[in-house]
Amino acid sequence: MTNREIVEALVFSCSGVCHVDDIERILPGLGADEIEKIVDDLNRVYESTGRSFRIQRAASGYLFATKPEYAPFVRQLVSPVRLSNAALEVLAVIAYKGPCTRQTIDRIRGVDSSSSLKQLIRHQLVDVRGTKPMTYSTSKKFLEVFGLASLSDLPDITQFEEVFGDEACGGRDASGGQ
Amino acid sequence: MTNREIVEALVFSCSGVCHVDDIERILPGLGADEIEKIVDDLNRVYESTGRSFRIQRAASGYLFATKPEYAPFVRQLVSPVRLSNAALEVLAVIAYKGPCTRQTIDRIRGVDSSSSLKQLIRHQLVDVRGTKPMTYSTSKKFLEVFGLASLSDLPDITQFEEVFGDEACGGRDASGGQ
Amino acid sequence: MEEPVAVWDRGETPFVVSIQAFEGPLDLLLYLIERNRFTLQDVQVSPIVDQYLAYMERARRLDISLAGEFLDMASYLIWLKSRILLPKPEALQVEDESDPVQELRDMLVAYRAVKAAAGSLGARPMLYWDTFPRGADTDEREITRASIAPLLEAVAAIRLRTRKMVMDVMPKRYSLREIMAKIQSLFARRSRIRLLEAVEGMEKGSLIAALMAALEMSRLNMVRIAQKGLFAPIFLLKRAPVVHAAGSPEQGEDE
Repeated sequence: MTNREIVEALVFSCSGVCHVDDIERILPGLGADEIEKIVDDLNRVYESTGRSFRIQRAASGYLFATKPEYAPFVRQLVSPVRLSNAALEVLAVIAYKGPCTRQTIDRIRGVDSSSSLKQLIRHQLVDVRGTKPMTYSTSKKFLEVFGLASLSDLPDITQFEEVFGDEACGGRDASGGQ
Repeated sequence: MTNREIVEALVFSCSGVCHVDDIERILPGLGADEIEKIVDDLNRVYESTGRSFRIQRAASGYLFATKPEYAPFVRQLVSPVRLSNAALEVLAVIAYKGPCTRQTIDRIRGVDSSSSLKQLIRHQLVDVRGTKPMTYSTSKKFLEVFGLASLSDLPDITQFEEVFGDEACGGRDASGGQ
Repeated sequence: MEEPVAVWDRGETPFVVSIQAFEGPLDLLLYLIERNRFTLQDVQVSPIVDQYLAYMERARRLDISLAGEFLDMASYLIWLKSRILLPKPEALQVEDESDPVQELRDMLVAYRAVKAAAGSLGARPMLYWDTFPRGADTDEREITRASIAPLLEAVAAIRLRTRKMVMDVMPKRYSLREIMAKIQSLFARRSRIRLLEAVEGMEKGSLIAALMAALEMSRLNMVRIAQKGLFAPIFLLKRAPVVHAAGSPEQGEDE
């Protein structure tokens, strides 16, 4: 029995993300680099044998997922999650700005964001922290859903950062007419 | 895109059994016999390429499963706690209301909660105390799982009105926050 | 946002469509600025304000109910324009050093960045839309992510449901058995029906009864209930006789 087979079995049995930590715990001696190599190997096999799924990187581990071309069929079996533009905007504010209140999100977008927030919370893409005031942050599932290893994987974060700094978005409540 | 690839993608995305009915619905024109042939084909490919999983026949459909020889490894994976919405409701009542009886929970929810309670006790998220009457309270594991230091970290119910309040529940979802 | 460009020039009726195309007043302002070929750095405020107000006026004439934010922005813009046009009293000038045009510009710059970021997020392949993980069909929530949000939602769900129950006292009686039989007969030809198909007329009571029948059938493992999201149509999927496979054998019976 090879490590490759076992890694495949482990990732396969997780519905959702299989954490690298868990693989290392179950197969001591196998490092993160080797696991990555094994995953690449497996994906090559899937590609060459015409499998309709592959292993993708997700947050702190790996995840088996169907390839995009089969989505029209799978969507008929599994409730798909479609985000509105408004929800994507709210998600972008939270992802780039970090934990923030609803007031901050509303101010930056210039509109009420509660129904979008609710949608994002329902899909577990946004987490709530229960202090006063309540703040919202992106969840681990957000990383999984968008195929990111961490928030720093978001493209062009520096390009957005300058306008997201407190200078640019702070203190406009009074004059902002909202 | 072949039917074989699509069938593979469909069975793959089911957590349990993928019903033959569903496959027939999504791929009209494909009969049960053909589906069976496709599954046999796929299993032959898995066998010859050394995959650690295969598709099993189940009463009304098919299901993906890892091969038995990998069970000792797969068993070491900690399966994440998954709760139904009903169980989450019961948990929320106990967390907010404090130690309470099943009668109280049923009255607040307006439905019978016994099977959800069992599920929560099995996951050790709820402790049982007292005999007559039996009362239920959240456990230490509950705090761990939800990342709380104590129950007082739960947000005040009035606080999350901003997202889950009456207005937000009024169905303005489609327009996404306007 | 291409479509508003087209509809703006085509007269009033298609305009109805276009207002919905904007996420909010900032989005509309960005569109107007782009349409006038201004950059954010050298926006001429007056024409933009005039066009924004013209937009609001047309919407008002067409009796479109505008979100409050659009009207708030309109009054802000009127104030802004008056401040630009009127000579400022000396005293105020010294006291208030803020530049309202710069503030508006900052607001637009920040929002434009959010829009761009949202666009780039939306362009990524998304799990549960483009790709699906193993076992994507489960309805149960994974709670090992240290988030209390599912708990808060549960509280909201209880409140919503119990309030409804108090309100909808039904004088008419419905037979669950009858409705279940009706659902069964609908299943004779199809394996998937809309819940609404089992509803007699469109009375609320009948809808509730149908839902209860569906829940009972779900409890008996005769159907699977599927809904893509809050307020989306509810579907009933025919379920074959009980199977006990590796999946999730015990869903809460009291769902």
